[in-house]
Amino acid sequence: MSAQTSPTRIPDPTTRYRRTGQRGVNTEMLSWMFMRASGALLVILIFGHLFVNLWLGLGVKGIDFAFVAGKWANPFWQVWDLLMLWLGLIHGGNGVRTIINDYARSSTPRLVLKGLLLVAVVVTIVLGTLVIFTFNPCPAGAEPSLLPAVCQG
Amino acid sequence: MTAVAEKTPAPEASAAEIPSFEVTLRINRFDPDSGKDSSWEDFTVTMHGTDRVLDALHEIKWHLDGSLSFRRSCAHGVCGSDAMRINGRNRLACKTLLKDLDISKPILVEPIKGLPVEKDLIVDMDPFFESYREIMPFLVAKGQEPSRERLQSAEERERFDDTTKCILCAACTSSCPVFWTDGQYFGPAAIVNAHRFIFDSRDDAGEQRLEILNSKEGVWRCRTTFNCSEACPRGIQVTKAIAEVKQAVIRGRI
Amino acid sequence: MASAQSGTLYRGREGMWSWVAHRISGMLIFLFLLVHVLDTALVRVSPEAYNEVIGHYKTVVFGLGEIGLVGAVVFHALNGLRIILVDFWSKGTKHQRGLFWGVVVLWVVLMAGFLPRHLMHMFGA
Amino acid sequence: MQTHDYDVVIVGAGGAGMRAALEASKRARTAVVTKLYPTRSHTGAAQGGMCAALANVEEDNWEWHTYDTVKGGDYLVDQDAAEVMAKEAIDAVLDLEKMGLPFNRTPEGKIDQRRFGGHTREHGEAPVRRACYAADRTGHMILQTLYQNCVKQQVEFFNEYYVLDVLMTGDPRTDEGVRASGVVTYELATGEIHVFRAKSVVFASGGFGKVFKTTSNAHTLTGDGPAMVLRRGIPLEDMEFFQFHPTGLAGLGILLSEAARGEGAILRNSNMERFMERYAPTLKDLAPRDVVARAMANEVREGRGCGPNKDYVLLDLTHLEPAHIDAKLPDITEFARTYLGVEPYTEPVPVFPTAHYAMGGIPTNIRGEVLRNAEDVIPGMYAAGEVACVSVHGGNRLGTNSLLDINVFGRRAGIAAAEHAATVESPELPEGVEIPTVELLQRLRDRPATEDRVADIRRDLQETMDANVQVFRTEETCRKALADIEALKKRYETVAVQDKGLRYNLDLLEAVELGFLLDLAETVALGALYRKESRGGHFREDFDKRDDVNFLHHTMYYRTLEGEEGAEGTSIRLGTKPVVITRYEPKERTF
Ligand SMILES: Cc1cc2nc3c(=O)[nH]c(=O)nc-3n(C[C@H](O)[C@H](O)[C@H](O)COP(=O)(O)OP(=O)(O)OC[C@H]3O[C@@H](n4cnc5c(N)ncnc54)[C@H](O)[C@@H]3O)c2cc1C
Ligand code: HEM
Ligand code: SF4
Ligand code: F3S
Ligand code: FES
Repeated sequence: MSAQTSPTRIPDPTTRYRRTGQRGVNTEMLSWMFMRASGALLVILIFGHLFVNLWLGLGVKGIDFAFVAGKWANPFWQVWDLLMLWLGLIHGGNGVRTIINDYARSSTPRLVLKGLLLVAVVVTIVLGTLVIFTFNPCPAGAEPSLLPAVCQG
Repeated sequence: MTAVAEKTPAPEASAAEIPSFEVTLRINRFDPDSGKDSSWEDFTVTMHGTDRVLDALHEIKWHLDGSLSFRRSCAHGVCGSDAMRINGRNRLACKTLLKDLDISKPILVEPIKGLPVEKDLIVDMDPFFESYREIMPFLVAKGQEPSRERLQSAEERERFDDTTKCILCAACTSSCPVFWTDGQYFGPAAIVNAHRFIFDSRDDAGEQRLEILNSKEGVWRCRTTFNCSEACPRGIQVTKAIAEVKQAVIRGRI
Repeated sequence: MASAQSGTLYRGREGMWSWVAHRISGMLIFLFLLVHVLDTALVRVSPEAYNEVIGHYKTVVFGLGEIGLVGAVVFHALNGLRIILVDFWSKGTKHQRGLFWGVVVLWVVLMAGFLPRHLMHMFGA
Repeated sequence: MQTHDYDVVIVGAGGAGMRAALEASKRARTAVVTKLYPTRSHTGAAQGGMCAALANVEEDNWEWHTYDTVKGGDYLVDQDAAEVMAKEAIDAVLDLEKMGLPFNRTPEGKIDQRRFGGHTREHGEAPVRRACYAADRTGHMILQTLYQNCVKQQVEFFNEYYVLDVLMTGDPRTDEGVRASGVVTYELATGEIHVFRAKSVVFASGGFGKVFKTTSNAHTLTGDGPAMVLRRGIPLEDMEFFQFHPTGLAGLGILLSEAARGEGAILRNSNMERFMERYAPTLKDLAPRDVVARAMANEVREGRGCGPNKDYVLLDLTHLEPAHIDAKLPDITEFARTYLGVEPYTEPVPVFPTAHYAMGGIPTNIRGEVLRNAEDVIPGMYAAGEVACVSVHGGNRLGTNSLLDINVFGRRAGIAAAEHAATVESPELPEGVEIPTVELLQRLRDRPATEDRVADIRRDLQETMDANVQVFRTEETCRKALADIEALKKRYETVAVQDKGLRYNLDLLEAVELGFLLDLAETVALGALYRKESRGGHFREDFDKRDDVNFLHHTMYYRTLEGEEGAEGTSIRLGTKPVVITRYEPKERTF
């Protein structure tokens, strides 16, 4: 190392450190912030979701097509579930990314796993979003007893 | 192998006639030249009241098996040579009194985790010091050098007092689960030493250090598992220091 | 090449174990969420299809699994809040251990509230 | 074997070594060779402070500091050196501050100062606040700060390399033209031998407290430096002067800094009497260390010791505010808690003198150049720090003067070594310079297994030294020690090491270190026998007065030449060197 440092002149030590090459906002920091922000929001979303679905009314026994359709007839619940879907999956996906980074030591499995993760997250988000928005609570030809009350109107 | 040795009475310490007792150390031995993986070996020695794990290791090395290798120097917790895993936790052997351990069972002694083991309890410290060097662990003061000392109020001095205590023993870094799986992580000790300068009112390179620690292998890897804080033999609030660095990065960036 | 791999588990304390639990619970919820979105997507196929799949949720096995899931979510959520406090509250690091036990207590309380009702729903009328 | 070529090689990376490295590496190609990672050096254990007449909190000047140093050293101090040190102290402290050392501060933001034993105003009138400090880990902060600056300057370190031999172009006892040419080292990780060729060699390898049993010194302070130069024909100086620090934790030797007394702690005997009032009416508990240590030993001897065996006295901090103790003395109170289970807020701490500091060592002049006799230097050979004898500490070092010494003379030696290197060609290194070292190691490795152990010989050595040449010495005890050492040397001739491997063979190195310890112990006992007076840290019960007529000189120890006869059947010839006296004529010490 001393080959390039001439003995009598010591280079400015602060110029040696360029490991990051990154200035300003950094994805790791954003991801860290996001985990916390989304986590805080998810508490409300998920607890609300669990409360309505598992606590009120008949609990898990009461969940059926009619129940879901009834909820999504209301834009409030549409937005609620949409947010939960996006935040939950991105939060969870990002969390699993960290886990993969931690345990997959060599780069090939790391890439493969992260690829799989990305596909799973994207597919699930797209699918879920489509379902929420293109959902028809009163599909034609369905057995009427299975449909929510709104369809009778 | 089990071996037993008698020890001549230890230096008389303060209290009354000190009772002696038998204690077994189960040590994780490793010699790369043997071609064998590491294995456990038991040693039973007779020790006394105020003896520490280091004294027991010495007793073994001096009277039972000279090939047992470990680092040590000061023997009172200030030089940072002898961090090791004792009963599953990182401690300094010279600061761990035998009487504070459960001696009815063998005491497990292993090298610290996450750094390459060189022999027995000795690990390669180079990766550790490499990370330390990368956070610019020195004062960088711009501007005219004053003729007398730089002034600093007692409060400003107090701001980073805790992190000046670090003896670079690596007990923290090698207790960190993130570091075990990702040796690229700077690790708590490097962050502690960055903290010591970032919060020094005389220093002008805080920005740059924050930038270094804002990298992929920087502070964001810390998952607040607190192993480091529990392990630090100097009682440094390591996780707190890391949290303060995180806050500083956020405040400086947004 | 010989290696020095064998060794004991590190004996961490509240901080480390809560992290382990947080990680496991997060992973669990994530996997469940993937499945959950898929099954909910069946509402787009037909009410019958959805009802049939969701019917499984009403069996005892799933009912018990649901308890585990809710337990995991509640722990992950509470501990997530603890982590946020540790990160952003200046005294958070000092009280992390207390916060952890707070999480445990709250978890027990919430689960104690949820369990009877859930079991009632499951086995009740 | 590998060879390396440098301008300057520094042996040791404690305070002195790294301070020298900071200077030398700016001026010449420099390597620091150290048997420990730099931050493990024992400088880090120093607690109390580093003194300089900054006058930040009260009136002070370097002349008073010089006077205290000379008087504290019982007039054996070379006064030119003491003047240099006291004058340069101020810049030494300021330099460290600029390098980043976090000193404690006054309300105005200046470096704070506190009292320390033997430091006075107006030539002994009253204690003065002269010690600059960083809580009770001043040495730790100095060591860290110097290491940090070495990182900044990209100083080249060879960590865990043991220097085992010093190379010169001739024999310093007989060759006028002798000069330094390098060192032979042993790499701990691999067992490989590395020869360093160098134009200048700086010894900064610290003390040798491990010749004693109860000591504040690290396991690694085995005096390798002085012993190996002695074997090569370089003299040693004043080895009989060893400082016993009054307040070691009883039975363990772990140091409780004098800063405790500086902050108001009081020594008490079994009657809870503040006995120092009898021995030193003015300075009381803050009298120089030799005086306090002897007073303590005397209390115990006269039956006023405490504890079941009446073998220690008490250091009382209970009248101090816990908050004050926490702010000023956090570490040492923790030592008492951890190692003795005593709570210093409420209980007095058991203490007894502990072997602490070697005043003697490798003789140098004020530029750090090593002497080969009372006058001539060995070009290219330097020493600084505890390993050296400049002599600024004379018969007894004042507290806080050592951290000062390592900075002032470390710096001077570093500069001188680099400047010397710039003026000379690289020395010749003949083939086979490593052979004596290789053979030494080989012998220890190859010997057939024995019943005897290195550790047992070392323990016996330390016990005889503690029993015979500690605080109190007599002709009889010194002879006893010499005879014991002689016998131990015999045993050492046949002892074998168990570990025959190459990697991290500390078993082997402990054996080598024991050889060094035996040689040094012999010089200590021999010097103690020959100095028939009491001065500073050397106290002869059979000659309990200072004798300026016969003994106002330094003692020099020379390894005998082939066929030459040594003193008392040893292979040491004793000589003298005059004391440099400039402004303070010797007078009786009272405190
Ligand atoms: C407990 C304690 C408290 C003290 N408190 C104070 C105080 O408050 N104020 C004060 O002024 N003084 C104090 N002192 C004294 C002072 O700390 C020491 O005298 C001083 O630090 C010595 O520094 P050094 O650089 O000479 O040696 P050290 O710091 O001991 O360094 C020696 C170096 O030499 C290396 N070395 C040794 N042998 C070899 C070899 N064979 N090959 C290669 N390298 C080798 C070691 O690796 C080490 O790096 C105290 C001492 C002790 C023990
Ligand atoms: C209910 C509210 C939630 C909160 C408050 C929350 C909070 C957090 C926080 C703060 C982290 C970051 C931990 C760290 O950086 O150390 C995190 C990690 C994680 N979360 Fe959540 N989370 C919640 C819901 C979820 C959900 C629904 C999922 C799954 C889809 C999930 C999966 C994960 C995963 C996999 C991690 C990574 C764990 C790790 O790195 O060890 N979380 N959570
Ligand atoms: S922070 Fe504590 S545990 Fe970590 S290296 Fe420093 S002293 Fe050791
Ligand atoms: S152990 Fe590791 S995860 Fe953070 S709190 Fe300490 S650095
Ligand atoms: S030997 Fe120095 S810290 Fe334990």
